[in-house]
Amino acid sequence: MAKPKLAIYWAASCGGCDIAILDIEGKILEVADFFDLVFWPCAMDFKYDDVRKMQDKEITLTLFNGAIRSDENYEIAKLLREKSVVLCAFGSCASEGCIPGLANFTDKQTIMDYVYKTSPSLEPGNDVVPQTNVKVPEGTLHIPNLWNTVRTLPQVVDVDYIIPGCPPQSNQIAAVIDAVVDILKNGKPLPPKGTVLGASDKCCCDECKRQRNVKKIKKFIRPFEIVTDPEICLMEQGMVCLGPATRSGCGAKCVAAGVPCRGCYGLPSNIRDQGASMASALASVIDSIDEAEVERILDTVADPLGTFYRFSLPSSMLRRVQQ
Amino acid sequence: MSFEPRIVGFLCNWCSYTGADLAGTARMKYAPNVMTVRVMCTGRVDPGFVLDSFRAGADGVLVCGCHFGDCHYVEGNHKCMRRIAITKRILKGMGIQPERLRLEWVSASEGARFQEVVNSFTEEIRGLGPIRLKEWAFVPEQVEAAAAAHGE
Amino acid sequence: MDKAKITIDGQQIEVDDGSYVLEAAKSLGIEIPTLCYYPYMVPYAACRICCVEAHGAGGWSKIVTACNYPVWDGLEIFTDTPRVINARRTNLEMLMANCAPVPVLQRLAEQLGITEPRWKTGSNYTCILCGLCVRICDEVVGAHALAFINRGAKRDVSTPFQLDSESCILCGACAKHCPTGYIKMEEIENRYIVHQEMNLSPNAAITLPFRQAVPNVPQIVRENCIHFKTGGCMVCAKVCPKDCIEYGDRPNFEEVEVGAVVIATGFDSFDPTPMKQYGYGKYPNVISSEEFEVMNNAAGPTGGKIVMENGAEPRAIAILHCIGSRDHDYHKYCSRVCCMYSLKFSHLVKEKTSAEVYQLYIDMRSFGKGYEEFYSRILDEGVNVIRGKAAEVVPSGYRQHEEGHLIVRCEDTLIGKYREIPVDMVILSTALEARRDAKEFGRKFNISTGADGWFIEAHPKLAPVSTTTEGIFLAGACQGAKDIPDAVAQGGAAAAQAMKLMAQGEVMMDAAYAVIDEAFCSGCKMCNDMCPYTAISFDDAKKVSVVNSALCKGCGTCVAACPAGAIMARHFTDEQIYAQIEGILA
Amino acid sequence: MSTNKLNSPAELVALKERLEKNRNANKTVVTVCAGTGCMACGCDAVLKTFREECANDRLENEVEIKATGCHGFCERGPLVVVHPLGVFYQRVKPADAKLIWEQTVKGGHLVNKLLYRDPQSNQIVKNEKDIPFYKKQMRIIFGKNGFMDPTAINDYILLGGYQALAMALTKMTPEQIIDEVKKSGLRGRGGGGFPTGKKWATCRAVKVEPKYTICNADEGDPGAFMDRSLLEGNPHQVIEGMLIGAYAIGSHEGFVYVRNEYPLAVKNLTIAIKAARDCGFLGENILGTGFSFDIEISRGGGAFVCGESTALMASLEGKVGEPRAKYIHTVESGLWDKPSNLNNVETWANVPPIIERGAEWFASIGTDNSKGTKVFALTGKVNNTGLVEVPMGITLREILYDIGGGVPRGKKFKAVQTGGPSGGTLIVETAEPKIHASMVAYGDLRDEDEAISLLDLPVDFDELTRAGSMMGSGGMIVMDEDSCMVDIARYFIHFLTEESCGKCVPCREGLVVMLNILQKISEGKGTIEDIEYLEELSQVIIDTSLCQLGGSAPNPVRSTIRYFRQEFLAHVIDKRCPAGVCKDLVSHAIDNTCNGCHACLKSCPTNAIVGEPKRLHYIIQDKCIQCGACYQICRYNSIKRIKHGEGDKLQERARELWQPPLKKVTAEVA
Repeated sequence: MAKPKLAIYWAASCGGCDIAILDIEGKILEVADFFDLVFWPCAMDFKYDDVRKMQDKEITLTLFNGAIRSDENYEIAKLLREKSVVLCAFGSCASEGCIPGLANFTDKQTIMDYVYKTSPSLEPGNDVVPQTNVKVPEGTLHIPNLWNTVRTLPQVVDVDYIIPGCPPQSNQIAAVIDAVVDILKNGKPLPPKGTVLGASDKCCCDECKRQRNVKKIKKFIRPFEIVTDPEICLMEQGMVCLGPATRSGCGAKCVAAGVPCRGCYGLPSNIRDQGASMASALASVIDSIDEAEVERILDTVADPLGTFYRFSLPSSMLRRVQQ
Repeated sequence: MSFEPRIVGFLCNWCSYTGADLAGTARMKYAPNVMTVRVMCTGRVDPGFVLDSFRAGADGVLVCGCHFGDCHYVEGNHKCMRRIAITKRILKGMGIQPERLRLEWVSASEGARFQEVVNSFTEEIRGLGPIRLKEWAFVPEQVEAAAAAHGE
Repeated sequence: MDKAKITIDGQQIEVDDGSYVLEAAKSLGIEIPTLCYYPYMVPYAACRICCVEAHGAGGWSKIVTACNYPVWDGLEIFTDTPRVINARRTNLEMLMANCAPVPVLQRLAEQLGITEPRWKTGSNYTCILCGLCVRICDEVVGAHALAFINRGAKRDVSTPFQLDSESCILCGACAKHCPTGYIKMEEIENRYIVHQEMNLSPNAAITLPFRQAVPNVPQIVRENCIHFKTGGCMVCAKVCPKDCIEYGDRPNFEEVEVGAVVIATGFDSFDPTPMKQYGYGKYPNVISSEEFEVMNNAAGPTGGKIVMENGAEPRAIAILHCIGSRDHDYHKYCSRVCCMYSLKFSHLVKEKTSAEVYQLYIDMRSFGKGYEEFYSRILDEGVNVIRGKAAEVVPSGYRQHEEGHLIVRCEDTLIGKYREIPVDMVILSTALEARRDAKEFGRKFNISTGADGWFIEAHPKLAPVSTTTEGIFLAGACQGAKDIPDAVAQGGAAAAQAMKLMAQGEVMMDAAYAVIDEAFCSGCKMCNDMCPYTAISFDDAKKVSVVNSALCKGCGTCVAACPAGAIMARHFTDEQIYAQIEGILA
Repeated sequence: MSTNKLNSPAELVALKERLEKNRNANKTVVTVCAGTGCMACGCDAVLKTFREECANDRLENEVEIKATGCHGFCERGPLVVVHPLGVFYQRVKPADAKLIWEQTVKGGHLVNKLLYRDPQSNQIVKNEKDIPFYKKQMRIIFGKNGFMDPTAINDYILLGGYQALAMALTKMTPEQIIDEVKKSGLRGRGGGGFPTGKKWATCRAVKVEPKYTICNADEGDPGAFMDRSLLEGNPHQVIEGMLIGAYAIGSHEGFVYVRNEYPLAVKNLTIAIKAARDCGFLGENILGTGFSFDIEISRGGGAFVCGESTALMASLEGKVGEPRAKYIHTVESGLWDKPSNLNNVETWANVPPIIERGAEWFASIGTDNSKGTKVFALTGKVNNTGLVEVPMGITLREILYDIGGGVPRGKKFKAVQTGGPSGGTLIVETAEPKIHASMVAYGDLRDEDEAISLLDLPVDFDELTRAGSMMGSGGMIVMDEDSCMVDIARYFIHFLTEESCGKCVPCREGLVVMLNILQKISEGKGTIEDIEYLEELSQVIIDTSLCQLGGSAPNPVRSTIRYFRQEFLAHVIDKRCPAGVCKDLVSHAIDNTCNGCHACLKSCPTNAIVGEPKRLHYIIQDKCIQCGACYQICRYNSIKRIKHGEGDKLQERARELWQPPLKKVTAEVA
């Protein structure tokens, strides 16, 4: 029997997800052994054309990481959707926008201006700005167009499963691979479409070892402002910890290290907007019934939107800022 | 035709909803722009509801509850007050005027006040104009057309 | 202890060896006069009035002081020999020669047959230096705030350095035991009318908590008790023949589990001090209705006599209605009971004094059963009723003899004339208002208060004793101003409601309540403190929060607070509301 | 001073022997009395001069200069005795010290002008013991004073000190000691005269620990200073007495309650206690016998009442010095409610001689019920004032004339007051008629009014008490004809009123009443009833007072009325003060014997006396305040004290009779 084909792709992402795949250590050999790796631009030299030449649904499984923010990202997403039986949004960028998605707080023009014209690291007077089409003697050079709004993979193509995390934890990847192998080898049924793999339905607090109690907050503080108590819930110590509004699966490693959760595993199944949910919870535990004081306390939250929507802006209810 | 704002109103069951009822039974005329969602308490109003209303096309959101101290659930309105405060910050960050979200205390006996609140809020939203969320939905055709244009 | 047989004036008695002659004589009914003896202190033997003649074997005899002469077997005592009498008389005369004619000496002089001391030295001390004050402060109270100063004829009783003592605990024991009145408690409230402090009894350390207390046993008031200030005294324990005094007793807090609570916390009386125009707190003879009640009480400070500040009977009294009631600046509501109690006051005044009574009212609201009849009776008794709210009370100071009297200014609306009524005393019929801690108290039971502070009933007509919290009922004036019959009726109704719950044995629940989905709850405890009804608790075994649906009122605050969306408000689920939003904006 | 601790009686004996061996019997020792009396006369400067001279001449090794305790003859201070010659110098000035140094110490000659001259025989007396003042004395207690430096324990040991203690601790049981003291007949010298041995025996019998031994050095009687002198001059003898007493009663803690007005006594006693401790006489395991005892000094504030035992103990406890009833004796329940044996300084000082020389020897001195000697502080109108130690039973005559040297200025003895303020005044002689003329008219004759002279009264506890006075602490104030008995009574009652603690009514109020009455009498406003009142009040105060201070307070009044009733009657009936003291009853006037010497004029504080020199002087009656200054100064007896208001009459007459003085007028006065 021919080996099942595996494709791994990165769109707008940092590459961390690919490294996370390699982080499964010995298991990678098992993967190589079991799968026929047909497409992994990060690791090996493949051409888009090779994929285009494939039959529809020839690839058994595609792990797609990275957000969609250019014509190229979109084109390959569509291509892999066509060629794959199962398309997995792999990692936070693909599933909810992640850090690249923070671009939705601004627009393309501002970004281009900053990067190519006003950034302090540029030589003054620089006006070389990339163009999508540049005519040169040899012909026209084409650069894929950057979108004004970052999209998530599920927003642009049909996605079968989601593996959250920035990046997904190696042990979770290994577990997913084991499950896939199990399905393929033993003919187990597939989980229902849309299932979040490599994570649980509960939130980060489920895995957090810290003691939790009544939360009453008079002032929000940032991690560098205090030496944290290693035993007590960070939120009770006044930090904005997104743990309660974040899917569990990561093992609550950041929190164990004394750094509040930033929410990379995305929103749990039951809620619609991670940022709004967190904001609501946070507002609930503010210890004041005086409006002016509440405002004063809220002023102590640094960059509320960036905090609440760090990973989920493109997939949030409003998706991007309105000008 | 002039702009008719669409406003979602979250009214608490015990005070404001009854107040609205009173306004109605008292034959007080007020702007029809507010479409009400009854909740048991303003404490039930999740910021998500507000954001979702704007997503769904509302031009303004009005939340009405009992006066402080009168809450049927003791202090649900205090919690609401805090949540609305943070929601306004989110709206502001998202580029939506926070004035489009208003929190008002209307007791069961304040039909007149309800009338006044609805009317003034409607007028305010009318002044602010409609909002249309830009690039909210992903429209493949638009993207592809643009790509084609670039690809020349 | 060894016993000693002694003879006193020919009577034999057997007493404990080493006890004192005075006690032995007392038990025989022989009264030996003394000025410095107090049973709970070490005998001091300073006054020498208690001297007696002691005879022993061998025919010797001498004068000894009975208070501190220890008995021994075979002792013979004579208390009335000429030598003894002479010694007592002369000693008393010596005292009288130097002291003011204080009653205690006069009485003793009479007893010993002295009409006038043979000598007078010209000094006129009130203090007889019996030392009771110093010793009681030292031995019994333990405050050690008093001592003798100087010596000899200049001896005096004083605090250290004759300054205000820091050790003094103001117990007053010295003043109480001073037989001559030399020591006085500085009287701050030397008045007949006790303003502010509505005490029915002086602040004794052992007292009944209040009249008709159940159980009707005295208790020690720690704040007033010397023992709890200095560790001394304990005289009550020595006096009590049944050993009932227990200093270790403390108030106990007992937790009782109940299914229903009837709240009957009553009302506060309106403080008329802010209403400057009536001069309450400024003119001593302007008193509140509650103070009048205290004064009228037969067990009160005046013994039920209606008197002015200076103790004289008033010649005219004005009773001003609606003080704080029906007043836009204070309480808009009618306090309902004032008209009738004001009428009662005028009846009492008429009964006890010959004073003229003026009632100044807005509307006479005598609506109850038999009330109007009482009003008529008051009118027949010659009470002047003036329709018109009093404008102000001013002192009458035009002429010397009018000093201390008051003038009430008002408009008599029935005759349309401005009037000035001279009176001696003004009674302000103050409003009933919600207790100042009602709001805080209500929070404990999750019941709300209205704008006036009264507790809100579930429905004014259909559920007048119930509250929005299941099982909590209201009775009496905590729900609104009402008079005794109404309060009693409401109390009965509240009790019946509570009984109903108990009789049913089960509780009907509202369908709208919150549920936590264990699968999604990860125990962040965000919601636990959120619930005003403490319906949410934490299941330590499962590490999830759970909602007690019987306690939940379905407000949904926790639902909005749950960041994981694990809580669902039945009938108001997220899906339902989002669907509504979607629907209305479609 | 030895810092070597003595661990056995044998070591004490050895030390004494060593000291004796080292002593050069022929070494010249100059002793200077450094008692308070001499100190007041300037003995410090004398001592300094001697030391300087000694240093100048580099004779430190040959001559010893010693500051000793009181010699008793305070009248003649500062006193210097040069041993071994035994020459006694008196009233030595610093300049005289130089003379003595040159003449006597270095030259061996006498300095005649500084020797004592007997006023009676006009003979010069060389040695101390030959002076009449000392001749009749028997100095058991004060004997060592003149030979030792009170701050040098070795001096005391050399003089046989602490031998009695060693004997008591090693050769006697406590019972034997008590027995010995009982046999000796020693009675408390503080005033009460309670048998000391009996007191010790009672205290020993009480089975409560700890027991306290207390020395009462709160000497409050005006004029008495024997305790002071003893503590200043020979503190070791008191310490030794206390040690023996403590051993006898089984006590291990002792206190000396001394008034803070005695700084030198406190100082010397402190030094002595430290020295005794260093030598092993105080502290743990005394002289290796296993007996432990230590003494603490407590300084009193000087209240008269604190000399009373219970008040003293209250004061020791840190409370107000107030007596309490003594129905339970202090030997059973005293200081801190523990058995406490309190004796007076002089009593304690008597103990070592008794132990050392035996009860028989002590009992051989004195009368039947009063054994041993008694120290009196002889003051007042007598030539030789000072401390005199005499055997019990000596007559007043011997004390007053032989030792005291009679009344100055040829006045007559009138009375002697013994026992301090609470003591009585005894008639000695009187210039007044024995029975007042008016008394017959009132039919008020009493037994006591029989005129008696008590000059031959043997002085002991019982005789004095019988005569209406008491031994007291030993104050003896001599009064001459110029003393008014009403005034004396008033003075003492006033003192007692001031010093009464004020606790009990009779003492506090009764004395005020008495004082009031006496005041009235001395102002001439008294009545016959007032005298009766005084007697009645006296009886009740004595009967009912809480403590002995009150119980003896009326003594001055009782005894003066008893012996000088006529003088009281003169005040109340004639409105006349026979002694001319009571200012309201007397006028001063100058009679014709005045020779215009001008002395009185200069002495008058109010310039009431006028007159040209050598002319008759005249007292302006309105200006005279009857202070008596002129009376005291007049050498010609020309100032007369007469009945009030009669001054001008006398002076008118004097003016008529007066003649200019002859050239030599002084002859007739002498």
